[in-house]
Amino acid sequence: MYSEKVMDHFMNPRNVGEIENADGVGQVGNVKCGDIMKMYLKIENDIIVDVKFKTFGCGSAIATSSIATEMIKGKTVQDALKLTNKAVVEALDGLPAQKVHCSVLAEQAVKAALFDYSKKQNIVLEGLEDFNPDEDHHDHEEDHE
Amino acid sequence: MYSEKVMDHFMNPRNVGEIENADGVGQVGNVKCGDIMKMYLKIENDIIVDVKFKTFGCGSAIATSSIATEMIKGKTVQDALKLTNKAVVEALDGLPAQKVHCSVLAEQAVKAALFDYSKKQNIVLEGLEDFNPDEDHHDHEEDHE
Amino acid sequence: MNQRVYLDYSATTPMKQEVLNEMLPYFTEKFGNPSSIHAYGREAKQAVDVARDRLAKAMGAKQDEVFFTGGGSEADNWAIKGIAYANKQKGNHIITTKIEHHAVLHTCEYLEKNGFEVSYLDVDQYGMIDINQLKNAITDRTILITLMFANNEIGTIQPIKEIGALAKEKGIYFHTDAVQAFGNVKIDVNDLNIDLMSISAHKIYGPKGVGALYIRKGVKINSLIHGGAQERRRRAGTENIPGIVGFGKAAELAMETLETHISHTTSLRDKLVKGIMEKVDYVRLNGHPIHRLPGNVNFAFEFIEGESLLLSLDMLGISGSSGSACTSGSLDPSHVLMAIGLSHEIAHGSLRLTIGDFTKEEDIDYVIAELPKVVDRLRQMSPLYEK
Amino acid sequence: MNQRVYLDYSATTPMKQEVLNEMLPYFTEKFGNPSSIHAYGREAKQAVDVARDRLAKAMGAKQDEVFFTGGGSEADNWAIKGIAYANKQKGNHIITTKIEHHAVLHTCEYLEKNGFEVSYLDVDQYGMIDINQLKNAITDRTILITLMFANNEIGTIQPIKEIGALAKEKGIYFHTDAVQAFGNVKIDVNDLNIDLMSISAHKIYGPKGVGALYIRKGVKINSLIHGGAQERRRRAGTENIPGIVGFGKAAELAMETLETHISHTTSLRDKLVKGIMEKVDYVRLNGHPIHRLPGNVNFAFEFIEGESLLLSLDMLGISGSSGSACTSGSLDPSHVLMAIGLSHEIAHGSLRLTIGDFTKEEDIDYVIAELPKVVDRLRQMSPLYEK
Ligand SMILES: Cc1ncc(COP(=O)(O)O)c(C=O)c1O
Ligand SMILES: Cc1ncc(COP(=O)(O)O)c(C=O)c1O
Ligand code: FES
Ligand code: FES
Repeated sequence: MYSEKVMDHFMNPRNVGEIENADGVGQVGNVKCGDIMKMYLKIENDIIVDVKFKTFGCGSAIATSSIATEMIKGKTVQDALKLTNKAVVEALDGLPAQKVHCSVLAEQAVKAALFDYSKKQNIVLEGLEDFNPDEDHHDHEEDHE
Repeated sequence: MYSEKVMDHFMNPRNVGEIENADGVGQVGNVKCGDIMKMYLKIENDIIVDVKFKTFGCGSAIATSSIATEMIKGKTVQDALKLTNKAVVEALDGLPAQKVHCSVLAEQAVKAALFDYSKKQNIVLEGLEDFNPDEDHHDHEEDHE
Repeated sequence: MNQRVYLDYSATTPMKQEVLNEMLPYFTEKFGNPSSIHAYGREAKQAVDVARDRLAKAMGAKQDEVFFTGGGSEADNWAIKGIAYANKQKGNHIITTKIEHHAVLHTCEYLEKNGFEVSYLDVDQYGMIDINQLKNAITDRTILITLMFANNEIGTIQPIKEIGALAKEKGIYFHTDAVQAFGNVKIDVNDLNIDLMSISAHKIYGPKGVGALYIRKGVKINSLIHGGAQERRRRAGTENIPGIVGFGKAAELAMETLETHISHTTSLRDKLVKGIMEKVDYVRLNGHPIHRLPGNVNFAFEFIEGESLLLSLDMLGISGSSGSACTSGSLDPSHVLMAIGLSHEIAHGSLRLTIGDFTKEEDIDYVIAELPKVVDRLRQMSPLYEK
Repeated sequence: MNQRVYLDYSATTPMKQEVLNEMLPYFTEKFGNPSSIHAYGREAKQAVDVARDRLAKAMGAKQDEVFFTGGGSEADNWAIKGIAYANKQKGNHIITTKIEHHAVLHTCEYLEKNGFEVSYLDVDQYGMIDINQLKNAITDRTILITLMFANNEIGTIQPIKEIGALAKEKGIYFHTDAVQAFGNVKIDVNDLNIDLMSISAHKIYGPKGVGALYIRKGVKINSLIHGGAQERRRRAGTENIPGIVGFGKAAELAMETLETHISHTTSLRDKLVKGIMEKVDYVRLNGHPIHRLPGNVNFAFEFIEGESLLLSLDMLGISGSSGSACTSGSLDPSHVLMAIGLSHEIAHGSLRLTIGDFTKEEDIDYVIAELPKVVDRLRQMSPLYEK
């Protein structure tokens, strides 16, 4: 059901771990839904020089976290903010329909970490003005008949 | 579904045909139900010296007519009157449950022919006092749910 | 018994070897449950997807409009009860015919006991409905027209396209029981405006115990079997993988060979009809002379009864049926033969011989040689026959 | 992937070769429809009779109390809806549990939308019902107790005999979903006072798409699938002959080998539980320690999530499941694990490994060697795990 790319990122996730004294840390998801993503950023001169993650969640949650860290590493904060879940899905060669929301979680984890960075830096980042790190972006949209 | 005995009597029915100037003729069943049995008796000195039948009906109807003729040939009228459908079924090594009524038809055909004989002779036969040759003995007892 | 001539293809067909070959791996090796996410499960799921795709292609549907069931009867029950209960706030009136298969008729009768009203359309002497009677039967409470594509006993094919167009115009769901038609007639659900269609694998050289219901996207329908999330949450139960695989293959084969199948069965059918009509008197062909299934022959022989005819043929190795297979164990004359206006005694003397891909010309020759003798023998025994 | 270790026998089983061998002739040679009276039909009918007899023997029932269906889900739907609608003048109350299979739960929910009232009994931390709670739930409107024999996820076996006796005493119909228990536990429907029982072939090394419903003589029940006169007029549809033949053989084999089957699966189960509990911390065994299915293991690993566990095991060739197979495609934590009181995150980390006749000791050794590494790797990635 998963693409090879997903399975590769799931089995060999990039950038697993934590960053001590990270410049931004974001956590999204909730235990009740069975998914939590935590993202750590090291930012120097507006450039994301290092990124790590820890994820409790399904295979797709782990794979999206992994690829998301690859996609923002070395990028500017502004470029990282442009990361969409759609781009994440494409980079993984697609996700099953009921797993697309996991990619939303990855996008939100990056945003949450950047939001934390902006608060620490006391700056306002374009696009994060209305960001609410506690919002539940995890909608399982069950349609039991 | 039929015993070998039934199939034998069905494929090689004994005493098929008509008797001209028969001493007793009986017909039972009705076309609507898909079965008619007609029985012809030649009776001399109270003995059934010849019997023939014609049947429009299922395999079991033909087999029961056939064996019934065998069972009464050479018998006295009184003995023939004792023929029961149960004896017919037993003589055929059994019939499927939904086909037992065909044997009732055979018993009734014999009785109807004897009744006709008694009327022609102007005698009363014991056991046929209440016989009604036009009664419908053919009950398909469907139990559609 | 020297020869075995099977002429009961409408009751069921032997499975084709190609079908069995595709099924075989799924019993003991690729035995996974498609709901499982591991390798065995994925392999099974893929097999179901392939089969669904083949069926969709065979009827011009989209993949996600095809739902597998445990047979044609389940599909009929699901379609009719599912539509009835899901749309009962719109209306409680259903239109069907007097010649439907029992899977439709008894389901309609059940609904009648539960607050629905059902109109049973008449048919003419050939088994054809009257489109005007159908039009007049429609009320503003009508929610469903369920009308069989081709009849299983007499083979008559209804004007489905006209009916579909009418149903569409009136905004009424149209279900057709195509169990006998599928694989014998070209069917495109869009061209014919069919909203729901029942089919069954064992009538097209596939396995028994598998069917499908086509449900047009957007149709409002309840489930019949509740439970797991299989079949997009609409039909619960672990999928019959080998059965579904076999159904897919059978449907694919049927489409690939449709033309030769039709010409083969039609020519043998016509030969059989001609041969018997020439040699036997007091016989008629039931059903429509032209609009009929390619392999269907249904004779009514006067003065004799169907079961004794069948038994006699069986002793000669010829397998036929009188009325529908489901009811040949029953003692009532067929409701279809009564609906086309046959008298009881003639209905009782009916014989259905249905031809299929494995029927050979010599089989037909054999029947033409033997059947008249059997008819004659039984007539000699019949009190109704005066020579 | 060097090894393939299938540990998902509760989802479905591979068919046994003996079963396939008995089925094979019925696809292409003995392909008749049992409703036909000719030789092909009689041959098919006889095959169904033999299978029915085998099943009846396997559960201590009479032949005419066994009805074939298209699977376990259909049997559950039939039993529950059939009893509900046939007895609604007596009452509209049904008692079941919170841990039933969805085929029972969703059917009950459907009935709730249609005028019936359903009580869902709690279970304790081991998945056991409380017989006193059951007693108290009974009202004079109660018409049915439907309570599963053994749970498909955690393997807990209920006190069926006590429940049967209580139902009998109160004059209430007792249905049990024995899909998981049949073939793993000795069952005698008379001894246990069971009125209706659902079983399914593909859980006992038989074919998919065949099940059966035991209906005690005299029980008042409606049909679910209307139509032809098959199954003594109670379940319409051309019989799945090869499937039914296979089910019969599988049931016979299951009874013949019941003791060795139980001892084989129990010993491997106990070895697996012991091996993992010794090597992994923060793990618990879900389900009852004693009253559980012989082949069922269900672990809850803290700090990790089930799907990633399954996927990782699958990469090692190990096929397991998290929760029931039917819902492992779903994203919700299992209703059974919630009912035994697990928190969401622990429920999410559950893994079911179910053992069967083809499981070898070395398979278990392999799992004991690999599973702890997988758990550890995923925990290292988990934000919830603090070493
Ligand atoms: C306890 C239980 N009941 C019912 C079912 C449904 O059976 P089937 O898959 O044959 O429809 C299953 C298995 O899926 C089960 O485990
Ligand atoms: C017209 C028609 N509808 C429905 C059915 C029922 O299909 P199945 O036997 O697969 O349940 C049949 C055949 O038996 C049929 O001929
Ligand atoms: S994040 Fe993957 S299932 Fe919710
Ligand atoms: S006499 Fe045989 S079926 Fe009626």
